[in-house]
Amino acid sequence: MAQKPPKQLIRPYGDRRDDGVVQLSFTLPVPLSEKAKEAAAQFARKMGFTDVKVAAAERAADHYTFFIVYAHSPVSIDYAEIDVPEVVVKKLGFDDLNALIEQRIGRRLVVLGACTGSDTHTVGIDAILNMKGYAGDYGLERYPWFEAYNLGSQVPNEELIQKAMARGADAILVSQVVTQRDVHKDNSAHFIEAAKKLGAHGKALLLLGGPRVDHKLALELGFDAGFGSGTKPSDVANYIAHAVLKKMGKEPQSLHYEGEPA
Amino acid sequence: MAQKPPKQLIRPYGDRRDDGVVQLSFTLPVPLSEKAKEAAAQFARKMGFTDVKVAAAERAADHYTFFIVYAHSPVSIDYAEIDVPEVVVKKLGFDDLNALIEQRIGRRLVVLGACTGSDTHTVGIDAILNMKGYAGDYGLERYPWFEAYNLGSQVPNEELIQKAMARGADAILVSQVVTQRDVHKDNSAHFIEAAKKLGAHGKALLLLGGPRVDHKLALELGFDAGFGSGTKPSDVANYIAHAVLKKMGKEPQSLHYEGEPA
Amino acid sequence: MPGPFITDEQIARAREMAREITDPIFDLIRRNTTVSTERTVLRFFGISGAGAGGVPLVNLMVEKLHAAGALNRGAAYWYGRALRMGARSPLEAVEKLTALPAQALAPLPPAEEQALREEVRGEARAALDEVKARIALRDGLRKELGMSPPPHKYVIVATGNIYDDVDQARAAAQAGADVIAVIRSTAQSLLDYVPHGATTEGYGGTYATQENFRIMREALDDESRKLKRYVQLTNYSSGLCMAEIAFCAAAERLDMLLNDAMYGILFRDINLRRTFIDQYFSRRICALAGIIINTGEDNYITTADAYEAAHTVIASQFINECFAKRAGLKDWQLGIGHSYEIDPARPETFLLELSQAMLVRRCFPDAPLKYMPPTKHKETDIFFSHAYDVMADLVAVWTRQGIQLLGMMTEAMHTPLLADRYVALKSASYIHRAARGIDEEITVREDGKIANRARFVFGKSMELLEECRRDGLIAAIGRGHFGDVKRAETGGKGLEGVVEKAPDYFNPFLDFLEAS
Amino acid sequence: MPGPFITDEQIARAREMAREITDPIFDLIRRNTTVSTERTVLRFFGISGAGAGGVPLVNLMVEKLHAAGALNRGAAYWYGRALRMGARSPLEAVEKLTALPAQALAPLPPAEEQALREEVRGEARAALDEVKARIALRDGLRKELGMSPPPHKYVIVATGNIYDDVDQARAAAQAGADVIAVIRSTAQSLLDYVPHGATTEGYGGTYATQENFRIMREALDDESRKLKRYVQLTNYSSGLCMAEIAFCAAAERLDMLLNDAMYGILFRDINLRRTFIDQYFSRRICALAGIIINTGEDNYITTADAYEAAHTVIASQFINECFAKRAGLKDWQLGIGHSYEIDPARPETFLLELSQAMLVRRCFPDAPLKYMPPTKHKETDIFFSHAYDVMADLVAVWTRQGIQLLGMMTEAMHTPLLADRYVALKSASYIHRAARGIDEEITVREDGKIANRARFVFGKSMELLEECRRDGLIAAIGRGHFGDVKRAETGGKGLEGVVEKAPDYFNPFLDFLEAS
Ligand code: B12
Ligand code: B12
Ligand SMILES: Cc1ncc(COP(=O)(O)O)c(C=O)c1O
Ligand SMILES: Cc1ncc(COP(=O)(O)O)c(C=O)c1O
Repeated sequence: MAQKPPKQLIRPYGDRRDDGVVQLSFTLPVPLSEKAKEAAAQFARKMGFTDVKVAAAERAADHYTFFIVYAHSPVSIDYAEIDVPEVVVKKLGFDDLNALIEQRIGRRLVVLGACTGSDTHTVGIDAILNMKGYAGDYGLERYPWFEAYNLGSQVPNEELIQKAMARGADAILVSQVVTQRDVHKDNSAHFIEAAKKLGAHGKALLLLGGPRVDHKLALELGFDAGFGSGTKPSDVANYIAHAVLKKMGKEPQSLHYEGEPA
Repeated sequence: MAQKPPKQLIRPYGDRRDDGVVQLSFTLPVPLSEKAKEAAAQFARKMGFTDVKVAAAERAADHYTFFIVYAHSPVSIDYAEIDVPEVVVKKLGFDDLNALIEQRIGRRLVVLGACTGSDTHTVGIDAILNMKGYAGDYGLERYPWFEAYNLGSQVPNEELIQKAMARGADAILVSQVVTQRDVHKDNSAHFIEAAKKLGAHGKALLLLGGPRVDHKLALELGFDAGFGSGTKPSDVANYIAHAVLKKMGKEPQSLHYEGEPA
Repeated sequence: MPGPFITDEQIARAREMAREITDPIFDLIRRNTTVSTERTVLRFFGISGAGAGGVPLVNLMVEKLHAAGALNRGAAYWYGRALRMGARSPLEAVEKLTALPAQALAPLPPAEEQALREEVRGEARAALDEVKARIALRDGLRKELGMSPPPHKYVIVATGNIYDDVDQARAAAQAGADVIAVIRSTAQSLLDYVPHGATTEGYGGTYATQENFRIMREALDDESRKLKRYVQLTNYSSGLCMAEIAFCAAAERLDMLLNDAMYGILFRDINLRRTFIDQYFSRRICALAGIIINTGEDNYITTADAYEAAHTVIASQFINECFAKRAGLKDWQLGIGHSYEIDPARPETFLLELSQAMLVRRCFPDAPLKYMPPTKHKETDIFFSHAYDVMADLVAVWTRQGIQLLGMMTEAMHTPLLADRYVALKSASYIHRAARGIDEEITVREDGKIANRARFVFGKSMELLEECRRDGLIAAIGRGHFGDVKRAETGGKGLEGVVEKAPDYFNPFLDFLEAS
Repeated sequence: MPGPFITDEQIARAREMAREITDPIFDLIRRNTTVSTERTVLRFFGISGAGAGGVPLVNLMVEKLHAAGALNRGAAYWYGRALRMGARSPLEAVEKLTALPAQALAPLPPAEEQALREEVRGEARAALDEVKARIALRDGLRKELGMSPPPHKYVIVATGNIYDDVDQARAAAQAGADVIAVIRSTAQSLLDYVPHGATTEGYGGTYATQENFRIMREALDDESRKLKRYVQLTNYSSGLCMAEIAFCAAAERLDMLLNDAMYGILFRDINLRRTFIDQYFSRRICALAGIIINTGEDNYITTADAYEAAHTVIASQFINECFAKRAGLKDWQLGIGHSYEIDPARPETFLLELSQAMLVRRCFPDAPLKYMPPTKHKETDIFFSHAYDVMADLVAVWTRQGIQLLGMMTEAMHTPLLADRYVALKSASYIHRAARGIDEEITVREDGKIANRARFVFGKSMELLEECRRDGLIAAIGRGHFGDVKRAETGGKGLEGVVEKAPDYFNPFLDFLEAS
């Protein structure tokens, strides 16, 4: 950004500007009692909340108390400080994107995707790849300038990678929906290792997606991009086309476009 | 307390002991956007939460976004440190309490109560004073050894105090239910001033009650005791009897009893 | 479809009794006027300012006349005198009148009297036309933009500051609210005047002033256009200034008013006579202005037990309806109040609430009805309270409530946060969308618990009406039959503001409104 | 009361078709056995330990026989051989068998054969009695303590650690849960063995092992006594080890099992033949043990659209019922699955969901039914999701569901937190208490939207059944008619575990179970 924008301090709005009202709920592993309520209040204060009201203390079980707390937070955020990449290129629709690939890349882009590991959630990857698509937005199989293969779910990472290599895929799509105990992170890390071993890393674009996935997480894990809840197939198609063009040096790395993962 | 008890650190329990999971919700005065979500996450982190998941960002209005956040708190509380006065005397039931007053005080205790100021909420004070009582617990009017008067609601503080003085009341009961913009604190403060001016302060016991009242608040405001949600008439009756006995020097100040305001 | 449960004859009988019950009250009304009624007359003439210390001019004037024992002839008469004395503006009239020494108030020759009344009638007609013109604007915009289907989702704002209220009302409208209620400051109903101008400090609510009404309606007109959906505005015409608030509301194009024949008596300890007299003129104005009234029977079961006292709600509704009809209100203007208040710890409460709501619908088939959410048994457990409200949302759409005040998950704690309204609106929209039309899908067994409960409650309300008819409504109130609250005819606030009319009492507005 | 909507003849016709549809599958079942079926036989004989690397002994043994091409005579036969060779304990039998070199498995003289089978039958009878005895204990405790009225509130625990699960299961029971389901680790259904012992690491759930079952049931027995209310336990008998899990569940006194004739094929890509064969023996065991099965049709509408695919649920339910009945299960054991999954953005979804639930109730009047909450369209807005679940609670009590899995407000995010279960249980208890009996109060119009939708859905399910009858169930699955998932007869995992029975195939358990 050119020069620092003026401060724009914001705080939670409960019933009036900047009153800082926040609702919390949590469970403490103690039986319901006055002492438990005091512990809940102390906890909230220790987190920096002021004017703490322990609204409800519910006997969730013999040795667990569920609390609902309303409190005020002294914290404010400088909204002006938060910067998101400004969009340069508009997001391309179905036809325009196909045209772009046809004219600037000149060949069909090959993508393979699957829900890997022990995860059986196919609805997400299907939404991105299958003809039908998602929320009225066509899936990649429908794009004449994409050659898309959906291997389904419970696919071993190695199998997905090998099949992708065999077809000289431009992009490999991995879906991870089950995130308990960070199984998605473990499995994704394992995917990246395998991709390195099998030489797919750096060669094909590696995309990670799922309801608890975001771009930052994907990058940390070694993917090229990450896509979360509500992703549309066209977001993914746009990303792949632009990323390939950048790889080919036909688009500057600095180019930012609408719907770009961030 | 005699000597320091061993530490007993507790933290919020989400799905496993000490995972520190807390649910928050709050509204920020900005339009829904990726930037807004990032601001919500930053806010939670700035409050000291870790592993912040902005679960939902809802367009509450054009310029307000409502957030639901799940995050982890690193904070723990030493449950052993929290001390509540240990109960010495058991709480007395209707008959026993009347007997206690008869034998140890030997006269009927006079109490007057009202919902003062502009507050019209009578259900609370009625629950304490009227025959019928509350949750199956008789009201003070029903106690043969209490002489109770309920002046209703919207009663000017001065009027309540004067009537109480006229009857040589042992206790004056003030109910405050509306708490918006701390009107209950203002009105209570005004009550105490008036009580001082009219010489009731220090003479009669001054009790404050209401859903948002607690003992600490009442003490801060200059009352002798405070009673919150779910108070039973018998709690109040027990308090008054013991307090009078303490005043008479017939019970040690150190005596603690069940249901005592704390 | 609700019912039958009971026969049309039984319902007709209830209405008959209500009429007999209100007869004696109407004698009282006809014989007396009040300071606030007379202040309203002056407001009609355009006297709206405030003098030293913010005391409204109409109060200065009426106090003066009251003190001089001259109010019994009607403020309109003295206003006319002032005009005859050459006052060229309402303000001048005030000066002249307040200047008049008591004794100067001698009678005029008959011809003079005649002319005076004629002149004043002329002004009154003009004033009424002025109000009608404003109302026409409101109705025009309403027609132009249209409204979403009932139940109309009603939410309250209560910041105490009219400008914050505007902010929140717009937000609520954007989130789907159909009706905005600006809750009044807790003390206002006890004030014997209507505060003046825009206000920014109130407790538990914001002062109801004509200027605040104007500011809010203007903002909602603007928001309605943006949303292409007319958003209604309501306020409270209870307390010591029922008619004046009704006038302000009419002048500023409000859509509804909380207005109950007995609420002030029972829940604000306002004098009984004062209230009955005031409510009549206030409702005449609502009739003129096409304002939908909301009655307050829901309040009864916040003090009395909702299961035990269900019949008192029904009985009172018939009485309230009768007072309203006799003040010229039409069925479509009757937002008759009731609510979902039975202790959820009891069994079969959903059946009981359905029964009660269906019974009300059965008794008042053409009224919009105003449904209130659970409040008294709300818990500070916001998740439970939210689930509890959802059931009320379902009853509302099932029984085709015209107006539904949405329950707030934080009801047991504080006046609604912005987010609380959003949460309530989103869920209510879902429930309404999901269950709309269910009443046409389903019939209730005439021999089941729902029907039997309805018959039982109706039966008890008939008994109560019968008692009111026999011993008088005032006696029944004295026995605490409504809301467990006992009130005496001469107790409470504002009796001093009641004045017996002189034989030549003059109030052209009342004449016109009763004529039309 | 639900319906009629459709005629009894139409329903009878659906059952007829289901029978014809399952006939060819039963040929398949009769002709084949599977490695897991045979492992189950050995488990009955008391072989429960694990060898090196935690590989269960039954797997070692069956692998050996399978490799030797000898499994087609049935593990029971070889077990008998081991006994004849002097094995004095199941464990010795294992050693002897796994020691046998393939060629040594020559035939015996007829008399020997006879004696062998007699001896094994004797042991089998004893083994079955042993299981029956354990079940009697369970039923005794259930009778002694009693259960709360249906819908039984079903919640899941899924920590991955059986000891944490116990902690949470007790908490859930204390908060009012009637049924505890311990969700399995996400990968387990793909394992061709049942892990051994207590486990403390799992993903998205906890491994189903006999020891974990024992630990949890013991804890719940204890908790049930404290609460004076019997709390049921369920787990999942799907995947590659349907029958073995059913055995473990029977032995450890579980009350229910998720057990579906087709779920594994469709949602776990387990081989079609393998699944059909395994489900039969697993259900025979459930029949013996008085275990209530829960079928998985609810899953179809998490992949397919709930509005469009409603009829596939009904059709599949008839097929699942037929498979169950032919395996000896009684109506009271059929927790036939369905759910509240229509996109809440649509209009009239509550009417549609009521229609569907009533239709299921109409088709299966004597089955408990298992109702699933909204999941797919749950939002991360927990307040909305909670309201959404409340409507499912109402449908559940309205249509007298025997078992109701409670929706979780955090469904769209994570497996339930302890507090999520509490919130769900508290609200569901309220809804059940408030609306219980509503079905007897209300009749649904036969010419309304609810009835017409029910008739429409039933009509389409008849067409689908007709297609399955004509072209075969396998073809229909191949066309993706169920859950939009296409599967081929020879595709998926576990086909290698299917073995054609030899003419002298021996399985005394199957014989007894089919006989009883
Ligand atoms: C449908 C469903 C199922 C179905 C799956 C059917 C199928 N073939 O997919 C069935 C019923 C079989 C099922 C089973 C289980 N499920 Co499930 N299931 C769900 C449910 C209800 C909806 C998921 C869904 O379809 N969402 C709709 C799609 C379109 O959204 P999406 O997946 O987020 O995908 C979008 C984006 O994320 C993105 N995206 C996703 N992947 C990718 C990939 C790429 C490359 C890109 C670019 C984008 C992208 O694009 C999509 C479109 O916008 C969720 C709860 C919920 N409401 O979210 C639970 C849920 C996901 N399941 C869960 C669990 C635990 C299971 C089980 C493991 C439980 C058990 N042990 O029995 C089982 C076993 C399955 C397994 N081993 O994986 C948990 C996961 C908890 C967690 N966070 O770890 C959830 C959250 C429910 C819960 N609260 O407990 N489940
Ligand atoms: C019933 C009710 C009314 C009735 C009151 C009827 C009456 N005569 O009492 C009506 C409908 C008239 C009413 C009106 C209003 N109400 Co109101 N009302 C409630 C409601 C629904 C229940 C209160 C109640 O009766 N609780 C039951 C009693 C038994 O509980 P309690 O009061 O806490 O009393 C117990 C303890 O606190 C204690 N206690 C109480 N007083 C005392 C005194 C002593 C000495 C002792 C020892 C103990 C004690 O013992 C009691 C028994 O355990 C609450 C919402 C809720 N669910 O809490 C809103 C609520 C209190 N009302 C509210 C408001 C704002 C109003 C209005 C001002 C709104 C308006 N402007 O129109 C009006 C005007 C009233 C006024 N000026 O005060 C707000 C207050 C917000 C706030 N925190 O400031 C609430 C919380 C609703 C909301 N969420 O907005 N209300
Ligand atoms: C008819 C009516 N008027 C007025 C009010 C508000 O109370 P007040 O304006 O007296 O504070 C209520 C209660 O909500 C009511 O029902
Ligand atoms: C019949 C059935 N079996 C099993 C499961 C659980 O899946 P799995 O055990 O295969 O992980 C489900 C889904 O909840 C089901 O419906």
